[in-house]
Amino acid sequence: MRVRDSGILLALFVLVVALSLATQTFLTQGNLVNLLDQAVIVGLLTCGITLCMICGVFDLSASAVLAVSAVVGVLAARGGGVALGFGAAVLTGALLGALNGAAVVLLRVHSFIVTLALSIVYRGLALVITAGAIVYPDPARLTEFQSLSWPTALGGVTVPSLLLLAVSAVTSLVLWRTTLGRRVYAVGGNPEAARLSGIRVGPVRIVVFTISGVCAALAGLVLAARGGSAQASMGTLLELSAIAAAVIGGTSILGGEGAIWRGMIGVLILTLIGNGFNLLGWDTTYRPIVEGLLILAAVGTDYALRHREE
Amino acid sequence: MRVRDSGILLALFVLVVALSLATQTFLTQGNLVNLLDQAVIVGLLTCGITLCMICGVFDLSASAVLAVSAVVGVLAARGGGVALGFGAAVLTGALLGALNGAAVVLLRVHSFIVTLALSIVYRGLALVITAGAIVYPDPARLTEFQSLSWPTALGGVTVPSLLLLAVSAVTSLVLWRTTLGRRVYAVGGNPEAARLSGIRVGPVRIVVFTISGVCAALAGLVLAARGGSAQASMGTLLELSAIAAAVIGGTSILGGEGAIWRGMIGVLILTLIGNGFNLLGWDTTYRPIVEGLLILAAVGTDYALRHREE
Amino acid sequence: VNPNTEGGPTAQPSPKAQNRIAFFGFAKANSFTAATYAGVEEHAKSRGATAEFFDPNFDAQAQVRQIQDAVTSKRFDVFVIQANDGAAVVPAVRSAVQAGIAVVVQFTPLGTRYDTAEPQVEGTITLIDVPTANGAALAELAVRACASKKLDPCEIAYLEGLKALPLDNARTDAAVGALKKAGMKIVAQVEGGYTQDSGRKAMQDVLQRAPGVDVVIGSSQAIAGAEAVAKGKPILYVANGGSRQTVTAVQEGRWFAAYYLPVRTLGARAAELGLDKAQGRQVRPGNLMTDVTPGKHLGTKEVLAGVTGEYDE
Amino acid sequence: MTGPLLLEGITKSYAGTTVLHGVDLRVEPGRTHGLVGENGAGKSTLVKVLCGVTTPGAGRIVADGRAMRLDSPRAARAHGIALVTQEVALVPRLTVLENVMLGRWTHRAGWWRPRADRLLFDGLLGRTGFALDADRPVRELPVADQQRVEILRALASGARVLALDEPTALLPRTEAERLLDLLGTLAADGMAIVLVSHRLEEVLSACDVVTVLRDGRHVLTAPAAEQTPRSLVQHMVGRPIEVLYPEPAPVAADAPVVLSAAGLPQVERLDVRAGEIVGLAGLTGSGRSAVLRLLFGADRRTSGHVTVDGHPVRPASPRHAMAEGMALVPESRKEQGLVLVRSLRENLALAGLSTRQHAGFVRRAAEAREVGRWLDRLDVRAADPRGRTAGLSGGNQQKAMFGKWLMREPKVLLVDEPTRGVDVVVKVEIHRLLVELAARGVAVLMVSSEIEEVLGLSHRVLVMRGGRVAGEFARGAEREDVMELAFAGRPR
Ligand SMILES: Nc1ncnc2c1ncn2[C@@H]1O[C@H](COP(=O)(O)OP(=O)(O)OP(=O)(O)O)[C@@H](O)[C@H]1O
Ligand SMILES: Nc1ncnc2c1ncn2[C@@H]1O[C@H](COP(=O)(O)OP(=O)(O)OP(=O)(O)O)[C@@H](O)[C@H]1O
Ligand SMILES: [Mg+2]
Ligand SMILES: [Mg+2]
Repeated sequence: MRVRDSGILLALFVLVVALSLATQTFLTQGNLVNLLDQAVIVGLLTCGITLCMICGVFDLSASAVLAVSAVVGVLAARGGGVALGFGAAVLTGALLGALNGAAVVLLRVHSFIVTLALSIVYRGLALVITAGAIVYPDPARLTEFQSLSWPTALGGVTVPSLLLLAVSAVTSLVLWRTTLGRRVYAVGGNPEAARLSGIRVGPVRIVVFTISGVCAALAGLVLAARGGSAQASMGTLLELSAIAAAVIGGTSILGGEGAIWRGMIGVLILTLIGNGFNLLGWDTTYRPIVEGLLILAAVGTDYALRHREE
Repeated sequence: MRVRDSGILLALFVLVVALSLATQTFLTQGNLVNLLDQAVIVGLLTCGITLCMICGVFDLSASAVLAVSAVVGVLAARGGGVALGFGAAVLTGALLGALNGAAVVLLRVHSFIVTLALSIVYRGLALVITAGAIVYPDPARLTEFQSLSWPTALGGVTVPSLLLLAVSAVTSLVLWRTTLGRRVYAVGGNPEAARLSGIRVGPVRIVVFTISGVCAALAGLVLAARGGSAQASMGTLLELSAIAAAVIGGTSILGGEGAIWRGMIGVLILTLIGNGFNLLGWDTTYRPIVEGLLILAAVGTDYALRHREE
Repeated sequence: VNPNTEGGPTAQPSPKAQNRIAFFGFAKANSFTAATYAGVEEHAKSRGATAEFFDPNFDAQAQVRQIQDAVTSKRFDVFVIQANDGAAVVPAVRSAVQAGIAVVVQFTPLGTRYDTAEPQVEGTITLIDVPTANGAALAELAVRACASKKLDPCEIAYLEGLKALPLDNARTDAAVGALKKAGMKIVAQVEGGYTQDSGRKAMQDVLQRAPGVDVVIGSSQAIAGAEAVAKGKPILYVANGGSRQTVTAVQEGRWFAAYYLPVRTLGARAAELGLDKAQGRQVRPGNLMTDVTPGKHLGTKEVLAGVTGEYDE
Repeated sequence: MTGPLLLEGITKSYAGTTVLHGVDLRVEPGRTHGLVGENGAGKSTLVKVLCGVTTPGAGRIVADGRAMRLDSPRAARAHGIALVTQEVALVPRLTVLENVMLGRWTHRAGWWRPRADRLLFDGLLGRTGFALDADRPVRELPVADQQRVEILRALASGARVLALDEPTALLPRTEAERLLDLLGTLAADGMAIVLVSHRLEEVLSACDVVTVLRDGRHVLTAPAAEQTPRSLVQHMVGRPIEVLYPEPAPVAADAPVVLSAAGLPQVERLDVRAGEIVGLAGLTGSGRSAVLRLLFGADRRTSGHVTVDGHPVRPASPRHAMAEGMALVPESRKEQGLVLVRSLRENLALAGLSTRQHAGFVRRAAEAREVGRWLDRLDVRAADPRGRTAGLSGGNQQKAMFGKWLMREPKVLLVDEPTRGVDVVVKVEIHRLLVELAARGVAVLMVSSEIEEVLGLSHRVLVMRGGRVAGEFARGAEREDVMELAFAGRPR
């Protein structure tokens, strides 16, 4: 990573310094732990969605997959124990993700519309499974189920926060260090050149959608564990925040370029803006205006720095 | 338009025939008038958004512009009469649209994120203007204000429906018959080639955003006239439906390709699916599933037909 | 052509063999709505009528279309409407009234005023919870909470619904106004939303800013999220909503009080009003939800003794 | 503007590297000015400055004694300066007609008048002798036709100064000659022309004046009549260099047939033996690229049979062809060859990822070593092999494509336009490379629009016409005979 690539880090840094100076509470351990915890859901989705965007596809179904997975996870936990529930949720996410990928590859329609249509289908599926009601794990197992959302001995950092760190580390590793990662970048950068280099473009796309599905399922589990329940309308539209986070970080929506860490910076910036407003006690009526302008400033700075000399 | 381009028309046709056979109410004048009236809001937004997409940019702020324009329109109508209100709304839409365009051009960040950030700002603006409350026109002028949403003598077809017809005709004409339209296609198809040919890419983008802003303002006026009031949360996320409609019709999200009529077909298909479900009295629980699958089928057919020979 | 001036109902209500109810809820995936519908359906069945759920999934425009289409399809005699956007559905509701359908406005006001239960569209019947009254009641409960522990000053955090919704803002203004009038100290006023996750985030930030907060008011979902964050703190919670979980929390003393409404019963009551009107009986046009089980809405532990909530959350 | 156009002290840097150091150029009406230099010498950058595509860091452009502000192509157009870029810059989905008229549609008060445009277009076709279908989307055209569209567009703009950046790189000799004749006519009418080309003979015959750039510096400006290809090369490279085609080693009589195809739509039977270079000649659109793509599985093969060393090659995808030892260096670097947003290293490694991995992880050290070796061997010049490939000059990109495939040590090498847009030095290197590969037993099948290249390097030449192989020549065939076969049945 070159210095001029890090305009977005600068933006984050400025925000952190500003908040540290403006409030006494920002730099407390409690607040930092909270911040991390607040970033988890969108953060997990952003990992998967960044991967998809680098590969040149959109996953607009992430939050719907989240809902279905969470619902399935809770129901399975009721039937066969918490471990089974977690497993079933992740499996559901992977399956729906793979289905997304297969539909994009087979229909050859742009992923934008395919995943949008499928997201409608998945939400409908969640509705049918739950019959519109909220589903809970077995009360006897509720505590065990909810343990996924607890703080750990590591200074109170929560399990979801650790999960996000792990997922972002793994996906980063996949992108930077594995042949799959190389394929993802190549397919996103120039699918025809990738194909002519012997890369199976379709399967690579299916894999990234599957990973995105798994990330969504994990986010769903965290949400379900926090609330102790799941329902069809969970997490609606979170994929938009995730895409915004990825783009704010500097991942190109044209594919072939980007990184997980960029998405994480984007998520942090979004979380910080909300946190700052609440800590400062400013009138929240003005929050959207400030939030939007800060996002613009952040991406503007990043762009200007990265393209200064071109 | 070549025959193989019209896969989406086929999809629409199938849907119409199926609904005519399955219900007695579908082909009644009342229902058709309603259908058209229902298509208006998304339809108006789709006109502007199609133009933007052809030009290679996204307008994710359309529904926020709608809200601000409607609010400004209502307030201006209160102060200085209905005509002034309508004028103020359209002007607001044009201004905000131009602002979108200017921000995209100047920041040189992808329009996706710029307009997303600005949409947050605009919603915030609407919130600040209205102080979070509903705003109404002067009761004495309410009837006049609402006349924008009435049926006309033309078989009960409503004013908004005629407005949509007019706007789609005008935007189609602009695209097909003017040099501006040619520029829009050129800029969307390959901005670098357009620039090398002496086309001012920036101004063309600003113009399409402005048109999209005006379309959004008109949609906002129709919504405000129907409800007799305006508020900051009006029409949330309608731009997603509009983008979906444009893409379903066959406008490419990569730019340089598409047509207004395609977007209108997309809007009709979306409206028909909902209408069909309501008329048939099917259990709406299954509606999202069927709706998603129908969209997939429509775009899949369209794609398969258009690319059969390649 | 002004459709509003075309006189009253064009069709007169006629007693039919079987009355049919169309229920337009917020969203099927919303347990509050689902419980309301269960009440509607139950009552319909008891009177030999049928009920059908139209699911707009929180989309205000989709709901408008559904109401229009239901009018067109001529399949219904009664509409029970929970409006996602009270202003937007007005024209569609008007056409329903003109088509002779008995329209019952349920829970949220239909129209633009949030401080009255009087029907804002002529010919409709309301059975609603007036938002400003709701806000005032929440404030009242908070004041009682402070008094219960003799807290003075009493630090109150108000978790708003959604800042973008005028209805929520009307409620917030009423609540905050009443709290201020009662001399309470509001230490935080943030958007808490209607999910546990949003409530959780809001509460985390509230605690950073005002660690000594005594009373927290918010939607029952937001309070559930808030409670999980503030584990172990002696905070008095006032929840807006009367789900099974909420009622239990109040009964167990975890939460101080809830604004309780018997949701399912209210669904049944709406169906009753609608069917009565459709069958030509005289019906009072403006009805308050809080009058159905008088006094219960100020749901402290004593008041809610023996009550079970009527929906899950 | 009536007098000469002067570029004075033009300096330009990209990301800290200076690519033009105070270059002067004098462009005169009525003359054709040749601009030559190695890949990366700065030719394109210089013409881009002239045409307002990029703004120089220092220096100015003067006409009629006044400095002009050329900060956009639009401004340059307003001064009557037009450019045909090196990489085709067209709007792929628009038709030929619209691309030609791009930005200067005939209109009345903003209303487009397509009929008037068509008349203008037909007039241009008449002037140039190009045969193009006005209504076809340009993305369906072969690259050479796309280049023609670019030329027409520049002409349509009515420019008085016309810069062409390698306009003939993709045109077969005959058509290139016709274009050069046209340029001569335009110059005679008073137009000022700047021609960038790697074909030195062409530059010398068509131009009045030649300027040589080396490493971003002006080296020489002299009347073309005083120069020879040899002298130009010496100025370009700074040392004398041999520009003759290397003689391919004779194929052993018993050399085995490596690539064998039968029953393809284009050719009944095609055999390439180990060590043999077979050239495919033909006109644009005669279907040469299609043969290579079919053999490689880039297009799905529905009939026929292909074997490598006797093993059948499944027709479905490039993967199967690669597994049997085939490699394809495609004709378009930008569209088919390289992932321009990724680094040089990633691009070279792309076709052989699975050979340098451990449990799915890239063996980065091995990769860096191997890629480094090939970069050295092919003399690919890049500031940083981890930088974007897009920033490299054309010649270096071309060599990178070769590197990608040679790293796999293929048995069969299919090459499409191997020296498209590369300078003389690289060209000679690539020729040597092909001959050397053949000498080591690789079977080479080569497509080139440069007939000399085909004749000079191949053991055998197949001539294609109208999508089919029309005949075959042994080494030593006359250029005229080959051309005659390629053109047979078409007016020449
Ligand atoms: N956009 C860019 N960003 C960074 N470097 C660039 C860019 N464009 C050109 N360069 C560099 O500038 C130098 C000159 O490039 P230029 O394209 O002018 O060479 P050229 O003489 O036209 O070469 P060729 O014969 O290959 O076309 C090269 O080293 C190239 O890598
Ligand atoms: N993408 C495409 N769509 C439609 N037609 C095409 C396409 N690509 C090639 N063709 C046509 O197929 C025929 C064979 O093209 P091919 O590229 O094989 O010819 P070529 O001899 O290699 O020409 P070139 O000089 O352009 O490389 C030509 O008539 C061409 O116009
Ligand atoms: Mg060049
Ligand atoms: Mg070719």
